[in-house]
Amino acid sequence: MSGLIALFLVIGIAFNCLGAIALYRFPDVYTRLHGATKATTFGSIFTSLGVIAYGFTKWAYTGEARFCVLAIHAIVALIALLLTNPTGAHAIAKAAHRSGVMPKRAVVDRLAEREGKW
Amino acid sequence: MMDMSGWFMATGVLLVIFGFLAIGRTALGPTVPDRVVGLDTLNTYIVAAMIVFGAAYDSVIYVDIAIVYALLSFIATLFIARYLERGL
Amino acid sequence: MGRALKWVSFIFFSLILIWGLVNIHPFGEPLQTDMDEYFINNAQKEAAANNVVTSIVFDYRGFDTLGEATVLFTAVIGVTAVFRGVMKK
Amino acid sequence: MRMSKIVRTITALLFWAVLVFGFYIVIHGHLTPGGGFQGGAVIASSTALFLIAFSKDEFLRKYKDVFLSVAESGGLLLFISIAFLGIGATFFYNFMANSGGIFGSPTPIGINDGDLNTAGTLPPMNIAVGLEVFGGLSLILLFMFLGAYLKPFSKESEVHEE
Amino acid sequence: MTLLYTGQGFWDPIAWLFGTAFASILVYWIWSKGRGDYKKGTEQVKPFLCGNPEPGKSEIHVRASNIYWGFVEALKGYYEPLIGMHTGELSDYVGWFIGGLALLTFVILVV
Amino acid sequence: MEHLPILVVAVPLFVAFAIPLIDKVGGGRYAKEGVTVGSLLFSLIGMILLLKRVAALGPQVYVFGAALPTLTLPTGMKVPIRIMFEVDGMSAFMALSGSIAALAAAIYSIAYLKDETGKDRFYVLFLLLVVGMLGMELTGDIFNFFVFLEISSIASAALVAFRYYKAESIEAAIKYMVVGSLSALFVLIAVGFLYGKYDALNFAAIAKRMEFSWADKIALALLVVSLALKCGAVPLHMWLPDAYAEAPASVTALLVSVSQASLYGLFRVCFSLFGVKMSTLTVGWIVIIFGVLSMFIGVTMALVQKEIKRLMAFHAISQTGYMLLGVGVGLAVLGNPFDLKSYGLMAMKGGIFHIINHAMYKGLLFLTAGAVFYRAGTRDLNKLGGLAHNMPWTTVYFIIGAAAIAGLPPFNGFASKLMIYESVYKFNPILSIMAMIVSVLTLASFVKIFQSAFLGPQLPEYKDIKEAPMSMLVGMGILAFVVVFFGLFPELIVRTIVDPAAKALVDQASYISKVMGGM
Amino acid sequence: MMEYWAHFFTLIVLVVGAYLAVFLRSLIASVIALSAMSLALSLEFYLLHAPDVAIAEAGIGAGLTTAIFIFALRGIRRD
Amino acid sequence: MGSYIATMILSYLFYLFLTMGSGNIGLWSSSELLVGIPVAVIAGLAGGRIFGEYIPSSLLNPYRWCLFIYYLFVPFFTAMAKANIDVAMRVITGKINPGIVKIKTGLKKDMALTFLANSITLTPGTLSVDVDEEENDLYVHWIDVKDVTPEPRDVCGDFPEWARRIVE
Amino acid sequence: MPFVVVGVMLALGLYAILFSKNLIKIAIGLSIVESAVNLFLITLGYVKGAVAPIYTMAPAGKKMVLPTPQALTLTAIVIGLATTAMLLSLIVMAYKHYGTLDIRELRRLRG
Repeated sequence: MSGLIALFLVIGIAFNCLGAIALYRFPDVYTRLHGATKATTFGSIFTSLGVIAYGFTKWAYTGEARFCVLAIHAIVALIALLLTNPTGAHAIAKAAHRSGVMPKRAVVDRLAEREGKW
Repeated sequence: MMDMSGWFMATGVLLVIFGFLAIGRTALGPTVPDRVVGLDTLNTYIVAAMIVFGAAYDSVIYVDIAIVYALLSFIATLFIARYLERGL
Repeated sequence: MGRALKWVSFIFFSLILIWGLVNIHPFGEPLQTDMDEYFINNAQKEAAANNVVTSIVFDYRGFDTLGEATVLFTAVIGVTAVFRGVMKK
Repeated sequence: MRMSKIVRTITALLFWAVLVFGFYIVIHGHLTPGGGFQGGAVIASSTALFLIAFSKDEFLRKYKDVFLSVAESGGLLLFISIAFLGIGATFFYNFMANSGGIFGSPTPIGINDGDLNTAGTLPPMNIAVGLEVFGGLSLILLFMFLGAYLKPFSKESEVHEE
Repeated sequence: MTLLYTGQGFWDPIAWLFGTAFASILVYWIWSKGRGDYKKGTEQVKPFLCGNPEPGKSEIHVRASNIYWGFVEALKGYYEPLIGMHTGELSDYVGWFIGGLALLTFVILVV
Repeated sequence: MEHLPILVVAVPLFVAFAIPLIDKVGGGRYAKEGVTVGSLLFSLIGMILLLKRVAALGPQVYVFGAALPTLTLPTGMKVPIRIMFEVDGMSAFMALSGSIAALAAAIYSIAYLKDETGKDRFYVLFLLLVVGMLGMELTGDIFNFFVFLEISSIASAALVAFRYYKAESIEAAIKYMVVGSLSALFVLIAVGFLYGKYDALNFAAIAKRMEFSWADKIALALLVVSLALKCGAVPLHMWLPDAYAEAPASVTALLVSVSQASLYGLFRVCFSLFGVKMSTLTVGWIVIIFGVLSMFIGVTMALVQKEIKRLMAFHAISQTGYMLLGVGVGLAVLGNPFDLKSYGLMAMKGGIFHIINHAMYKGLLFLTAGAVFYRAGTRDLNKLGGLAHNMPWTTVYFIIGAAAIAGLPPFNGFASKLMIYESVYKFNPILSIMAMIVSVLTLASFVKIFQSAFLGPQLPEYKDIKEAPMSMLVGMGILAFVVVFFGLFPELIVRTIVDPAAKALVDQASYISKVMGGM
Repeated sequence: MMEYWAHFFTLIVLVVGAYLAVFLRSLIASVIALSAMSLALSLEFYLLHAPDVAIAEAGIGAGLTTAIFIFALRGIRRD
Repeated sequence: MGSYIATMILSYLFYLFLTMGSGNIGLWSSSELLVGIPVAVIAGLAGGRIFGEYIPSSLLNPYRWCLFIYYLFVPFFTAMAKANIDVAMRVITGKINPGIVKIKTGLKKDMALTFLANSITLTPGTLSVDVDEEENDLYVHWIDVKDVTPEPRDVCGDFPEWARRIVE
Repeated sequence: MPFVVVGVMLALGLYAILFSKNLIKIAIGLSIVESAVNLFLITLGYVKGAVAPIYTMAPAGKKMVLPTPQALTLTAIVIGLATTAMLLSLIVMAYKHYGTLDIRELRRLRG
């Protein structure tokens, strides 16, 4: 079991690391948001899964209620993260576009066409 | 039996280091939305780190903070986004 | 007040403060802990609360909390007093 | 003006959850981290969420400022009244702890799982403070939001008496 | 009741009041010994300024900024830096605070 | 009876919380004014009773949340763990002076604010300001002191900005707010230093454990400078004229007392918290230098002012200098029992007597300035003139106040100043002579106000203004009565309230032993 | 030892946030940096085992302070 | 009315979920169960209206929940994994060809649209930027534009289909 | 180590208050100073290898950190929020009056 948890953690770390690198590698806001949102959410899912698995396993082994609570609360936090993260990304992307930050190297921008900015 | 706290701790530390990288984007970001992206990424990292540290410290109740945090940082992001899109 | 004087006093004061803060006691090893040990040992018995911090906030130092709530109340009344023109429609 | 549809839907989905979580923090103040202030801040954040995702008219339809003001004053009055009730011994005396009634059962010494029905006056005080903080912070948000749209004062009023 | 010892001396307002009242009576007595042929409602009440017309009421009222003009003018070397100190700038207010803190912390730490 | 210390504070607080509800429910036309004045009257009477109790039984402690109000130490512990009010002669004295000023100002504001909107908020903030002031003066816990300092600071900033439609009020409030919160934060840092070293928050407990090492020195410096800023000592006084001049007059009259609460905090820190363990001569001289600078610069700046309230505000700085001087001399000789006995105590008595005198007559003067502003519509001395024709009562009150502040016999200012002159002369003659010069300059500048606002021919634009309304006259009348009474019976006042206050300040040992048991 | 590094990097984030909040030109960027600082401060409270304070800081410092700063910025916008 | 009751029940369930493991009536203690009721009522009253406004009642069907959970764990998760590997490749190679395209979703309900938008934000190469409030069309930032006027299927696979099946 | 950070943050905040010309920057500086003070108080109560002073489901056999600073900091945080809110509303109002937030222009009260 601990191997599985360790695997979860390692995967989570890898993807989180990817998100951090993506922030530096990409040229403009939208592409950075791609990297940041996807990679960090995915990575956080895995790290949280590690914690959840840890909690449930310990609960199964020791029978102490607190490990169950740990897993439950981690699930709640994970759900909150899953709901808020893409929405936040959407809000930022929309705000960026409205505030006049245009995507770099874009081949097409339908939104700007609609707003007459292209 | 299984003592994973070292693993969790290491994961948390790495997450905080990524958070440091994310705030670098806040520092560099040529435009304001870039900085907000940095902030948002930092939020995610810190929430993940809080969950992981809760397991590392073996303290159940600490995970509550991560929930509060996930919800409220979202609100802060929304505020900044609404300000930027000139809707406020 | 000249800019140079401001700079000198700022740097001087910051250095004194940092020196004082660094030397206060080693990180993580408080010098005296008798009051806090009383709280940790007796809060469950006297206030019947598991959370020692809450039992301090609302029981042992409850009056501070009243003052704190009053500060918030003051700020709210102050903000509404300063912006009292906005509701007059 | 409102934010985009997606944000509004997520707000509708999260609103009650934030509220319940705030209540959870308030009520479990004596067991888990949290308490009146933190929970009140979380509940006030839910109003902030509403205010930011929807327009201020919708907000004012939902929360009258009279309601918020009453919540604030009422919470504080409740708080100070609970403190006054202890004046048989002293102000702020925890007269309900270990008395056996509501919130009156004793806590086992040492590490335990926590029981909601303990801690005497602390849970009522938490609730009172939570109410106050919710009302107060919401009022601050509302008034600063409305105040931001104030027209600048005319030049005549700026003339200094010379 | 009223006799206040102030280190060396003492101070008694009631006695002082009696003394003042006595002095006033004395002054009034001396004043009442003067000539009594002053008549109201005649030319006598009007001021006589070498035959010039009497200035208007608002002209003889001395404005506040003129009072002590000479005093301020004489102490110009003192007043100019002093008024210059009160810039009304917020960062200067804080600057004096920090300056005072720095100086006093140093003094208290050293002495 | 033993619950008096808390009732004095908690009843106005309760009323303050209830006023928004009373306003929402409706109530009578003067409901909020009525409950405000009623609670302040309650608190004044309570203060007098408390003073009598302190005089009879020595310092009173009130422990919050303990089984008994006097149970300072839990069983088997050497430190107090709960917050407590500790009322000795000095605290009771300060709180009495504050509550008289608050009552007069509250009565005054009934008519003064007739045309303003948002009166319910005004009375709430007013009561909160009073609560903050009383709390600062009665508390025996250093963190609680900080909390009340913050209450009074935020409430007074909000009250300064109460006339939000005037740009200057907002500006003054911002300046006060920034400077005040910064200094409060430094007080908090000092609390942190003391807590980290001694693990106690009670004044007496810290004083008992005091070692006066470097951390304590830093804490002392932070506390002294921050509180000196809050009470407006030169060169940290700049916020004070702005705030005093722009606040509504009744608030200004109270702000004088609130600043004195910070002054009280300064004295409490120097005498009771550090006491003889610190180098009293150094700190005493620091306080004296603050005092002399305040006296001199305050009065010289006042001479050139053109606005009536700003001029009086600079006088407030200058008079604060007297108190600092008097008590500072006492502090400087604290370690020397012979000097203390021969002149130090007398200087302290003078300084402390001056506190209550100043609260009364400066409150009165600000109220008269407010009355002038209320009727004439301007505070500019260049425009005013000849008001004595229309406002005889205000003029009389102004004369009483001006004579008292200038130290003319037989008013109360003279008595306290005489005590300061004579005892300070023994300590250092130059200081005494400077104090006298300042007194002369004070008289000069009040002659200026009197001449340009009240004397002179009736100006055409002020032809048909009336006397101030009734409640304003009553408010001013209370303070004028107190000024005259204190002037006529100085010995009574000194013997009954000032002497215990000075003794309480000096007597650190009994302050500590009341909380910590025998020493 | 691990804990030391956790503290270390959190504090670095804290200081960087404070530095940016002070030195960035644009006010909205300063507010963003202040928010980031508040977040890092909350994590530091968490690491110092003060969960009560961490919740308060997360709720009040990060959420509501940002909100009122944003309102203030809206109030001072020149249009 | 129905939305208020639904919100209350959801609040109660959420509260119970949070306080799981507190006692011995099942997993809960009696006081928790009791206190949950007023909490749920208040939260329901406060949040019921907007909840009913934005969340369609069709979501009350438990079959849809099962579908949702299946969706979450199988198609969504695989798409997400793919997305991340895709991002990883792009981070390493730096090869991008971005643009903002418009896709017609044809969805009616706000909830479905939100569902779709959040899904495509988390899945390969796409990020929802804006939404047309009347037409329910999405403007999507596509990191690898293959076609300037794409079909929804090209951009986001069969997610619109899933959204329709689950929500509408 | 956090003590150093407290000092640095205090210095940064003071720098913002002393040398910046914009009132919002001053408010931000005040906010930073206040955060530094909160961190200072919490750091005072930290004990190495201890856990939070909450008995609910705590790990067994550990020391607990000192609870009093946490209670104090809780108070200080709320006070800080109140201060910031009050200050910011005053700043907004000042902008409505003056049309600028430069402290060099907000000085009608001087001398």
